This record gives sequence, structure tokens and C-alpha cells, in this order.
Amino acid sequence: MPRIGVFICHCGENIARTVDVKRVAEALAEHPGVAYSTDYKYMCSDPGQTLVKQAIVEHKLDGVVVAACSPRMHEKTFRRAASSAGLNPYLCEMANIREHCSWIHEDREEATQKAIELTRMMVEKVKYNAPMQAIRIPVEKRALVIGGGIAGIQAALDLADGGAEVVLVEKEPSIGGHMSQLSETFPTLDCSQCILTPRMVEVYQHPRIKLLTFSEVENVEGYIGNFTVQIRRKARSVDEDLCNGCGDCIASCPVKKIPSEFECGLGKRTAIYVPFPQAVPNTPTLDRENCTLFKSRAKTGKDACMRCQKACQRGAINYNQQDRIEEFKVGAIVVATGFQLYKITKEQPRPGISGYGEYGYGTVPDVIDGLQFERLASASGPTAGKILRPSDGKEPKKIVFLQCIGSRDCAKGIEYCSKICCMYTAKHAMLYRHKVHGGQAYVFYMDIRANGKGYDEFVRRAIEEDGAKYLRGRVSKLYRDGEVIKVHGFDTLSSEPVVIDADMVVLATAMRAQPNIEALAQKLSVSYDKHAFLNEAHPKLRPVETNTAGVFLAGAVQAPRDIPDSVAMASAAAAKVLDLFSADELEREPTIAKVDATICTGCFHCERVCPYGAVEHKEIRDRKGNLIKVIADVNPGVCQGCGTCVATCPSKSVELQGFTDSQVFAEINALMG
Amino acid sequence: MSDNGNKQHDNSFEPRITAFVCTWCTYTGADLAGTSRLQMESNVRIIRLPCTGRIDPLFIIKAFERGADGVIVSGCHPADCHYTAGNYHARRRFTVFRELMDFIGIDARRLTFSWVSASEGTKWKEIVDETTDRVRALGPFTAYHNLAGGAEEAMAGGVQ
Amino acid sequence: MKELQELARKLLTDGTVGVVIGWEEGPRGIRPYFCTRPEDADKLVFTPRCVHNLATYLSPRRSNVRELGKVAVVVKGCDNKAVAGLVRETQLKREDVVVIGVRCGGVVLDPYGPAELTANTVADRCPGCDVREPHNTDHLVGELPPPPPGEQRTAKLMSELEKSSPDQRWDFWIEQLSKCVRCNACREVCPMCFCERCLADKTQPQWIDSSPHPRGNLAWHLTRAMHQAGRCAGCGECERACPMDIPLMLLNRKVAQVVADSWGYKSSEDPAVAAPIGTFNKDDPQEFIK
Amino acid sequence: MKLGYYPGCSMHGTAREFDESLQAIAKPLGLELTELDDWSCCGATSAHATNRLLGVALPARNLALAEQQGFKDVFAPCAACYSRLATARHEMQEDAKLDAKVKEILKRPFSNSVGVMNIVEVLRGLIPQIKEQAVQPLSELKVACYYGCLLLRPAEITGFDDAEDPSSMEDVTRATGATPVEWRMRTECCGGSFSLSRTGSVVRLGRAVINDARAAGANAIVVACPMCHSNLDFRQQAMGQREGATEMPILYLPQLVGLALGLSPQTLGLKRHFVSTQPVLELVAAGAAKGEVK
Amino acid sequence: MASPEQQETGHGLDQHAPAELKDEVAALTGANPARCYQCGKCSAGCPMAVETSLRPHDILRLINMDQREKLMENDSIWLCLTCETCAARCPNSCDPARVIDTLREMSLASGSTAAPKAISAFHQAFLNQIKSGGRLFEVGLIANYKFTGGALLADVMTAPGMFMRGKLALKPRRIKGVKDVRRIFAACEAAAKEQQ
Repeated sequence: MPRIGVFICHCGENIARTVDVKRVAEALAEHPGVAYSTDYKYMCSDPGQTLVKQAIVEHKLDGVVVAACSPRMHEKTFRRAASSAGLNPYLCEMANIREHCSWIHEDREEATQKAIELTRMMVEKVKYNAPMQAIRIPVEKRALVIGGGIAGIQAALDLADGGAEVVLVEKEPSIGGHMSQLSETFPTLDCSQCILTPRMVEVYQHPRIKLLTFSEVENVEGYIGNFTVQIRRKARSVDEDLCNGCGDCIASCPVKKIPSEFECGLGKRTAIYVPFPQAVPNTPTLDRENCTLFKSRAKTGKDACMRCQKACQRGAINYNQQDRIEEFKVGAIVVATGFQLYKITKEQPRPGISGYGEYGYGTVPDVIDGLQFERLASASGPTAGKILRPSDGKEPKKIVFLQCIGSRDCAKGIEYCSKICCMYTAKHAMLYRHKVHGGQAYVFYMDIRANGKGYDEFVRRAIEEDGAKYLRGRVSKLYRDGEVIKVHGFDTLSSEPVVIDADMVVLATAMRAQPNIEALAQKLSVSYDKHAFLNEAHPKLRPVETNTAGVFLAGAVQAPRDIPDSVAMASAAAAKVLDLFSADELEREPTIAKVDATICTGCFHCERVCPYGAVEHKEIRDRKGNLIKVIADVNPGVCQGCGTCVATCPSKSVELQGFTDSQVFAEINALMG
Repeated sequence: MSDNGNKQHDNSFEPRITAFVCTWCTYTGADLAGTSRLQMESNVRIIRLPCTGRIDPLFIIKAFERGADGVIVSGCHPADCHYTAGNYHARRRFTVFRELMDFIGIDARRLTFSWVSASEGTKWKEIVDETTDRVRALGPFTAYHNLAGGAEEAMAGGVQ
Repeated sequence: MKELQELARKLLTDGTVGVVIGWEEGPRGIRPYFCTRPEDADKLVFTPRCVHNLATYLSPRRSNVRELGKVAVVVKGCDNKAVAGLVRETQLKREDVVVIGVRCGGVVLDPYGPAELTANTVADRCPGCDVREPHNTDHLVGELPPPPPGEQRTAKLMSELEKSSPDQRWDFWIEQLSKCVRCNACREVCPMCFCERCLADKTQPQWIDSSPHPRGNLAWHLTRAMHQAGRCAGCGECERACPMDIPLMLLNRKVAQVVADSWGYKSSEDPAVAAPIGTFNKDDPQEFIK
Repeated sequence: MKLGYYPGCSMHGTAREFDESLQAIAKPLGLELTELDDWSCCGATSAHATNRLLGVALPARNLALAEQQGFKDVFAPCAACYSRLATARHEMQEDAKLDAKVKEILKRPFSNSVGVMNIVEVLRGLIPQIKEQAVQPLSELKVACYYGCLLLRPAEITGFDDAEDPSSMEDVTRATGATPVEWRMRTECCGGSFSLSRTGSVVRLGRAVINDARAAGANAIVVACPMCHSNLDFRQQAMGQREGATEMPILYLPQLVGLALGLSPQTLGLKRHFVSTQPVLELVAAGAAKGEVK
Repeated sequence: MASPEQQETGHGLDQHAPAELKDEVAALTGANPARCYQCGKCSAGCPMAVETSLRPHDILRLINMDQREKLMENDSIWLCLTCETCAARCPNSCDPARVIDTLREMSLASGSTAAPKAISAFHQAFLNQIKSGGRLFEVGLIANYKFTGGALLADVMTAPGMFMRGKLALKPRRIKGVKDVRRIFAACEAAAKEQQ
């Protein structure tokens, strides 16, 4: 006869108000197999847990049912309590008489009856519970970091310094991300390059970091501690081992008029190029789209030009290089793919988002976006740090900054706040004033969101010391009028319509999720919101984890983030990974499928339905080694415990531990008994 | 449709309904219904399973055998399965099973299949109330339970 | 007939196979015949009374058959679907068996009954048969006879049943299934029932009451029909073998119909065709789900 | 193309030349206009500005008539009428309660099945015919296409062109051989509905429009709305007095098309304008002359 | 941030208008004033902003602050040209144009006299014309308007051009369905009364 202990929780008044807990305890005491039954005000409290532990010992219990809240709430708590009293934790179950009973019923009689039945049901189940051990799986102590922006760099360095192997994948030819394009950074106005480039070099030289630029994640398989990732190394047409970064090829390239992505179209580059002087690695990349040789190959099938090859003494140029796939085993993945900027153009990349016709859909040449302004303000930029109009190279005497372009604009399809625009606009207003003496900056804003250390002081400085005129209101329309841009706004504070004849307009455009980030998210089976920002596991308590164990988030891939936030997230993610790597093995709930070799006929229905490919073929041989049969075998590391195989198996030769047929059978009988 | 409380007290019959639900979506949705204090019919007893993929037609047969008047099967919406595909397999399985039950002469209205996500506490309440009302209106399902049985009579208590 | 015998003799003589499983004239009618010697090959016959689905002897449960050496089996198109099924479910390696297909004009209900094929004697699966000439076989013998006479009775019965009320259906089935004595002939004869230990024999827990009572019978036949979903070859052996004349094919056909209507699957002679249970489409029909 | 024709009140009065020119170009372009029998006023601004229900019910009556008289589309050349008819159609689709209420008031069968088309939309559809029929390339003519408000806004109701960056009127203009100038004010309001009641505002707003057109080098402004026309044409004197600038002829879009088709100024009602259209006619002639030289 | 669907209360003609002005307006327009975050984009584009004391965003603000009288007694709502620029550019689809239409209607119903004489007189005259003939008879309109006190119109009368150019029909046309039209007027005016 089993000896099961039953513990009915009042949950203060939450359960006791509608459920007659005493009666439940009494009813269960009568139930066959129950050796001890009691009720208590707060089972999850220390005295409550002690009560359970003592009972286990005193009454030699071989099973425990706690009738309280949802198992999702406290199953772990009570299983821990049980095991500390020497009972196998998996012999402890919970009956949910709060969420599923006391909270949803008013009639005390009904609720009490239901509580009794639910508890009985679990008692019957527990009779068939078997002691189980948590599953231990080995951890591959190498991490994949996707994205080589500041977040990815920080995560990679923290991980590597923490002793983990790191594979850092960047889709562009160089790491550095958006931060490498910035001139100076708020709120301290220190030069972005000066603080970033050393970190980039550190990554490059770190013995434990394998840096794969111009590469993308092709495929991800496996599970926490044991991922297998395939990385596509895009053909660079330059042998990274042979190249010494002398730049002769670049000098030799005849195609010099390609708008530079790094300079946001404000500068030009060659067909074989490094995006910017401090690029890491400084190995050039051949842009086959624009290369004379590849163009003529496409047209005539013949190779033309080939100057870069001739120019290269090391023979590093390889026009026939192909994409190749490299495979790595990693234990954890940090996603730090960052963001892209919203563009106000008529054509938009995703439905639901629209452009700004009232601002000319981006056809007015001297209306630029914030990142372009960064390039103009950057000492290493196309104008060597001078603020000049793209149209005629003149210095703008009047400049207007518009905030919330795309952000907080439901009509354009983005209702969220991009978080960084208030700050970088203030920075821009300052930089402008520092570079164009006697110039006047106007800022149209809706609210100033400067909620960071030193942030508000920074904005105040832009207003008080650098004389930026802040007008509270959105601009209705702007258009080119001869030399100037007419900006029609309204200052809601002075309640006056305002028209400014600006020489230049800078749009603080919204931060958006990267293009087709959804594809990557699906490969990682991480969910994303309607704007394609990846979802964290919990908005407050698990901000850098995802719902896929072993996959973490850092930076603007999760939501608009500034540099300090991104770096903080990156370090947090790295810490999480290192924590994961701190043990040689992972513990997992033993809720997995097990095959009964004696009766399995090897029809492999289970294999067909298994979502994880956890079912393997196993040969059964007699002593002489003759093959008797081939049967199914479940890889405990891969099985996630959905139990689809069990319901599919015709002969019930596979069982799901923790939810066995006997347990479910007992539950059904108990309910209807 | 009767909301909670105003039950058809004129007939004393209260159906017994077993619900087989997945732990990730529907069970969590039912928890949400609880935390949101959504009052609902008290006739449903939930049996928690990892995934609808785990739910075997035998469960339903057994439930009816032992005298259930109605059965609910519920899990994650398509594409939301915690195990990516369990619900898709379940959907095929129950497509056949439901037709078969109907063909055998078991009133399909005693069976409810639904997708209830972790955030659909209200939908769960509706499923529970609707099913209860429907089955209550159909009356007790004794036909199956009363079939002459064999060895099981002995263990009618449900304890082996 | 000669063609078949010659082929069998050749296969046995040159040692390609150790046994040819076919049919022979027995005292009371046609019966399965395990031909192991070339000189016996002339005993092999194929007539409208060759009802048995010999694929069932390929099931792993019949390990004793395999002891006779490599097997050649004579199949009608319908039987061949079972062969495909066994291969599909890895119970049989296609290369381990020589499949001899016979062109078929339909068979009678009862191998021991009247020999001549008429609308009254024709087996239910034959009218409207789409595999009178088997596919994916190693050898194909015989001339293609005219199509079978008559029409499917089960189909008629099924639609009538569907028209009637749930209660009427219930009464019909309870009456039928109450007859079941749980002799398991249906299971034994079925080529697709190859489990080492049938679920119905499982006692911990005992999902299906094993003694012949209506309640357990219902559970058993429901479960068996479910297990046949997308697997049943439609050979009708279960119904023929049933000593109590329970119209078991009604259930199998119903399931086959659902499978066809829902996912456009028809039992196939090609092992490569994926079975409908164990696969899915993201946009499968789901009207019945709230 | 067969269309139910809803002229609207002004087409029979102040905007007579709009109607005349439209009728004149209809035949050569293969446009068949059947006037809606017993149509009534759309209520214009006055109705919807004071009583929303009325602002919907009045146009709805005409839509209902069109439906009864078997038209698939109603063509309302007057931008204001177009706006009212289209708005009524839209609001009844969006708002079930309103729909029911209005139908109850109309006391006639109505399933809101009739589409509403404006002059620009229609002529844009006829661009091939215009090119084909054009005998006088207006090559010397630079015009400013003026959309005003009611043609384009609100976008979810009109929707035939981009509300902020429209191009349809320019497309039609190009088809006539004339050159549309690039200018700013083409979608700004001219003050239309205050034409009689708050002339001050109208003069201020209208002047801005004309000045911008002039600055952009236009020889004329092309409009599709009788209210815009009466403001810019009839009130131009008032604006001019304060500006002392040269006059700016205001043409209706069909008048421009008519010129390209070689129709006489008379038929096109070009003599009915307050601001003389003579300069335009001279430029047309100049263009023709050049054409012959070539 | 709640989606507009969630927030929009039922559309027009609700029999029981809710207490607060913003709810009332929401019910009558289908647009939700509460979504206005005072960015002023409407006022920035409003052609009348230089002439009115209350600009579109002020009006939305006062609605959200439940300042009924301030709104009804101000002539700004009567100076709207209904050019729809505000509605077209509002980031939150508050549809100021429609909202202002509604306010005018409410103001009339409340018997406010805030409307500039010229404008209300014009609207009155205009509608009278339609009521009597089914269509607008401009000469009639002008006469009627002058009669109701719109002096401004003198210039049109004295503009000899109008007649010379045959731009003013002299005989009023009356349509067959004029009764029909009058019934519509009656019904709508009745409904308007019900509103208050």
C-alpha cells in the first residue's frame, strides 16, 4: 500500500475563501493510499515547507501531493522541499485548486467538491510516479556571437576574457557596426572611433575569439549546450591569409565612383575596398556587383581589368573564390545583430509602414538623416568634419533638426519611441554649433526623453550654452524653395505657427529591426514582436534571455538601445553564457521518452512525428551478433519531451517519463471513479 | 448561453467533463483565467499534458468509458506549439478520430477541440462555458458507460 | 497460369528464392501455398478464388517463413499495397523479397465458396478497382481480364449509415460489435498488424478490456480503426476472417474516406509515398477546432 | 466609357464653362455622359459643417438615384461635389449605424454600390485618347497644376493619387503637350468654402497660390474645382490690387485638354473668365506656329 | 499603447452620448481625441492657424480637458475651411477636421451664438436654397444671404461680370424630387435635435 502525503494550502484566503480546505483534507485522509493529509495557511512559506518535510520523514511518505496554486508557480519549490527531506523530487505533484478552482468559482460547495476531485486525481497519479534523476548533458564551452557591432564586440570580449571560446560572425566586411560611423558620442562627446577601434583590434587579436567577417549564419541545429551552427563565408575574392592589407589593390582599382555604404552615400569607394580606414580586419573585399571583371564575365564571359590581381604582390586576389560553409559546435548563442534606420522614401520595405510625402519622400537633397550628419561631423568623414550641404558644399547657416521621424507615428506605422533620437539630436545641435560659428540650430521635438546619467544635463547644455532653439511641435511640411528649405512647423509652447528658411534639415529617423531578421529568428526559434524586434524571455526579470534555452540577446536587436544599454546587455548576456559554461554538464527535467526495446517493432512512426529528430535507429543482436531487429531509440539529449511519439506508437512501446500511460490512465479513472 | 451562476437549476443534471490540455498554452491560459478571476462553470476537470501531441485517442475513449459526458482537447494554436509540431500531428489524429466517433454514433457535440493560447484566458472561459452548456443540454452520456464491461468492473474505483 | 508456374520454377531452380508464396487448389477450395521445390511449381494457380492477401506472410511476426530462405510472393494489386506498407514501415526490405504481380479481374468473397465471379459473388473491394495491374513489382504475369462485375456494397451501406441518426448508428455498431468474441482473427490475418505485442494485450495499464464484452470490444475496434488510418491496404481480409461476420471494412473504409477527403491521401503501391499520419501540412483543414 | 454625370449646382451657374468645356471634349474622347435624372445638391460644406447626417444624406440621395438609374459609377467633375459624394459613400461603408439611419431617411432602395469618380481620375484614364486626338501641341504653355484640398484629402476616401505627392494632373497636362511646372502650393487650400463669407482669408490664401505659380514660371494655373476657380479667377483682382502683379489665367483642366484638341475658345467658355485667357491663347497659337515650322 | 481599434468607441449617432466631451466626440466621430499627444502637426499645416485663436491641437486639448464652453463659445471652430490637411497629417488619426465638424454641430445644437454672423448666415442661406429648390440657385442664395445679413456679398452683386459672363442663372430651377429633399432635411434636423 502506497503511503502518500496530501497537503492542502489555504493560500491565505485565496483558496480557503471559496474552498472548504478542512473538508478537502478530511476527504483525502479517507482516500486509499493516503497516509497523511493536512491543511495549512501558506504551504509555500518556510513553516509550510517544513511541515511537508517533517511529514515525509515522520510518516515515511513515498509520495506527496500539494493542493495549492498552479504547478507553474510552485512545483519546483515543493519538489525541492521533498528532495531535501530525502524523497525523490519527482514523487511530488501539485493539484491546482487555486487558478483552476477557488479563483474561478463562487459556489463553495461546487468548489470544494472540485478541489477534492482534483486532489484525488493527483494522488492517483502519484501512485504511478517513478523516481527520476534530472538529465545531465555535456556543455560545449564555445559561444557564437552574431553581429560585430558594439554589443557583439562587448559580448565576445567578455566571453573570451572569461575563458570561453568565441565565434564572432559579422555579415559586413568589417566589425564595428553603426558605432564606427558615429562622430562623437553623448553625453560625454568623446570620439566614437577613439573608444571603439581599440576594442575592435582587441577582438581581432584575442586568442580565444575566431572572427568571421563577411559571413552569415546559414543554419542552426541542436539545443542548449550542444548547438551545431553552419556559417556561410561569403566569397571575398581576397585570400585573408595571404593579404597583408597593404592596399595596393585598392589604389589600382579603376572603379572609384561607388557610393560608400559606410559614408551613407556621402562619400565614394572603389570596387575592391575596405569600408573605412580602421576596418577590422583590414582585408579588402571585392564588390562583385560593381567590379569591371565580374561585369564583363556576366556579359561576355571573359575576364577584364584584373588590375588588382596584378597590383597584389602576395597573389591574394582570387576571382574564383566561392562561398563556403563552415560548421561549429557551440553551447550558447548571443544575438547582437543590431538595427537599421528608417527611411522616409515612398517605397517601404515592409507593409504597414509608409514614408513622408509631406517631407518630399527624401527627394530634397539637403534633407539628410542623423547617420549622414554623423558622417559630416566625423573628422574621418567625407568632409573631414566640416558641416557642408550635399547639394552645393556650402556651410548651412540655419539648420533644422526634426525629431520623431517615423518614431511615435502610428500613421506611418511605427508607434514606438526610438529612444536615442532626443540625445543624438541634442548632440548634433551642439556639434553643429561647435563647427559652424554663428550658425543657428532649431530642433522640432515632441517630448525630450533624456533619462540617463548625465543625459538631461546634456540636453540643457545644448539649449543653454550652444543656443539651440527647441520648438515643441511636429513639422507639417517642408519643401525646397530656391536656395532654402521651407520648414512649416508650429511651436505649441508659444502657440505660434513657425516657418523657417533652413539651409539644411536633419531627420532623426526611427530605429527599425534589421531586414529579414525574421529568418534568423526562425532559425533560432526565437519569437519576435510585430516590428520584428526579438522577444526577451521576460521584460523585467529575464531581459537578455529568450524562450529558447541557450540563446541570448544583446543590443538593438531586442528594442531601440543606445550604446551604454547595448554594452550593458552584452555584458549581461556574456555573464549568462559564462554561468551556463561554469558547469561541465547541464541539468534538464527528465521528462523524456524511453523506448521498451523488448516490444518495439521498429515501425518508426515515432521517428516520423518527432519534431527534434531525437529518435535514432538501434540494432538489437543476439549473443552471436546476428541482427535480430532494428528498433527506435530516443536520444535523451535531443528529446524535449512532447510525447507525440507516445501517442503515435501503435504498440505503446515508448513511454514519456512523468506523463506515462499508467499515470494518465490513473488520472482519468480517478476523475470518473 | 448561460453565463456562470445562472445554471439551469430546473434539471439537476450536471455534466462531468474531462479536459486534456497542453501545459504550455492552454493550461497556462487556464491559469490566466484564474489569475484574472474569470468565473466559469465548475464541471471541467483538467488533465495536464506536455503537448497535444501526447494526447492519445485512448484517453478520450477511456474517459467516455468511465462516464465522462463530454471531453475537451485543447492546445497551442498552429505555429505556436512549444515543441514546434506536436499540435499539427494531433490535429491530423483528431480529424480522423472525431469522424470515427461520429460514425460509431457518439454525438460529436460531446467533443470540443480548441486552440487556446497562454494569453487567451477569456477564450478558455468561453470554451468551458460553451461546452458545459452544450453537454448539459445533450443530457448524460450513459450509453457508453452502461455497456456491459468485463474485468474493469472490478476496478471501477480506478485503483489497481 | 503457365507463365506464373514457369517463373516460379525458374526462381526456385536458379536459387533466387527459397520459397514462392502463392495459391493452390485445396480439397475445399483455393488456399495459400508455400512452394519450395521447382517440381511443385505447377501446383501454383491464380483464379478469381485467390482471395488471400499473401503479403501477411511477409510480416516480421512470421519469422518462420523467412527461415525458408529468400521469399517470392504472388500479389494482386490490392495485396501489393500491403507489401508497400510493410516496406514503408521498415518491416521489410524491398530487396529481400521478389514480388510477382498478377493481373487481376477481381476475386470472389470466399475462397471456399462458388468459383464463378458474378455481381453477387464478387469481393467488395474489387468493383472499381484501380490496381488490376500491380505496379512496382519485380515480375508481372497473366493477361489483364475484364474489370470486375457488380458494385461495392460497403460503400452503399456506409452512406446509408451516415444518413441515419447518431443513435441509430450507435445501436447498429453495438449490435455488431457485441458479436465480437475477441478471437483476434482480424488482427492475425492483417498484414499491417505486425506489432510484437499488441496494445490490446497490454495490461499495465489495460487500455482495452481484453474479455469479449461490448465496452472492450468497442474500444478495441475503434483503436484498431485508428491504427489503420492511412495504413490499411483495403484488402478486406479482416472482414473475411471474422467468424462473427462483423462488417469491419465499414470502419476501415470510413477512416480511408476521411483520410482521402482531408489530406487527399489514397493507399498506395509505392513505399516512397508518405503516410498521412506522421506527416502534416501547416494549413491542414481544421474546421472542427475552435 | 459610359458614366452617370453629376454636374452639381455650380456647373449650371458660376462654373458654366467647366461644364461646357467638359461636354465639348467628351465626344472626341469617347466619353459618354448621361446626366443623373433629378439630381439634387450635395449640400457642399454648409451641410456637413453644420449637420453631419445631412452632409451624408444629401449626397446619398444622388448615389441612390444613380444606383436606381443603373449606373456603376457617378462622375462628379466638381471637386467639392466629388468630395461630398465620395465621403458619403465611404462613411456609410465604415459606419453601420449611420448607414442604417441614412437608408431609413432616404426611403428608397440603396445598397451603396455606386463608385464615385472625379475629373482628374477620368481624364487620366483617357490620356491615350487625348494624345491621339491632340491636334495642337501646347508646347509653349507652362501650367501649374493645382489640386487644392478636396480632390486628394482625405486619402482613405479619394485614394486615386498620392495625397502628398500627386502626379495625375501633371500626367494629363503632359498629354496635352503643355509643360507642368514644379511648384509648392499645388495641394494647399485656397480658402474655397469662405469665398463669400470670409473674403479676407480667401484673398490671403489665394494670393499665396498665385504668387508661387508665378514664381515657378507658369503661364496659367489649371484647376479641377469651381470653388478654386471662382476664388483664383474672380478674386484675383482683389489679390492683384494688393500685389500689383500681372494677371494669372485660371483654366479648368477640360479647357486645357480642349485647347489641345483644337476646340475653339468659345466652345470651351474661355471668354467667361474674369482674368483674360488671351495670353494663353497666344501661347497656344505660338506653339502651333512653331509646330508648322517643324 | 492601446490600438485604435480597442480605443475607438462606436461611430456616430449613439443615442446615449457619454458624459465626458472626449467620449462624446469619440462616439460621434469614430476618431479618438485621447490619442492626441499635442504634437501640433495639425496646426503647423492649418491654413487658418494665423487667423484663429484656437488651433486644431488646442481644440483637441480642450476636448480632452472637457472644456465644453470654451470650445462652443469660440469662433475658431467656425473658421475651419475643412481642407482636411490636419486629418491627412495627424500621426494618431485623430481626424481634427471631422472633430471640428462635430463641434460645430454640437455648438449649433447648444444654441451657441459664437458662429461669425457672416458664416452662419451663409450656411443658413445656402441650405435654405437647397431646401426650397433641391439645388442651389446662386442669385437666390445671394439675395437670401444679403437678407440674412451677409453684407460682404455686395461685391459679387456689383460684379457686373457675373451676369455679363452668363455665370448667374436668373430663373431658379426646382427639381421634381424637391419634396424628397425637404423630407431629408426634416429628418436630419429632427435627428440633430435628438442629439442634445
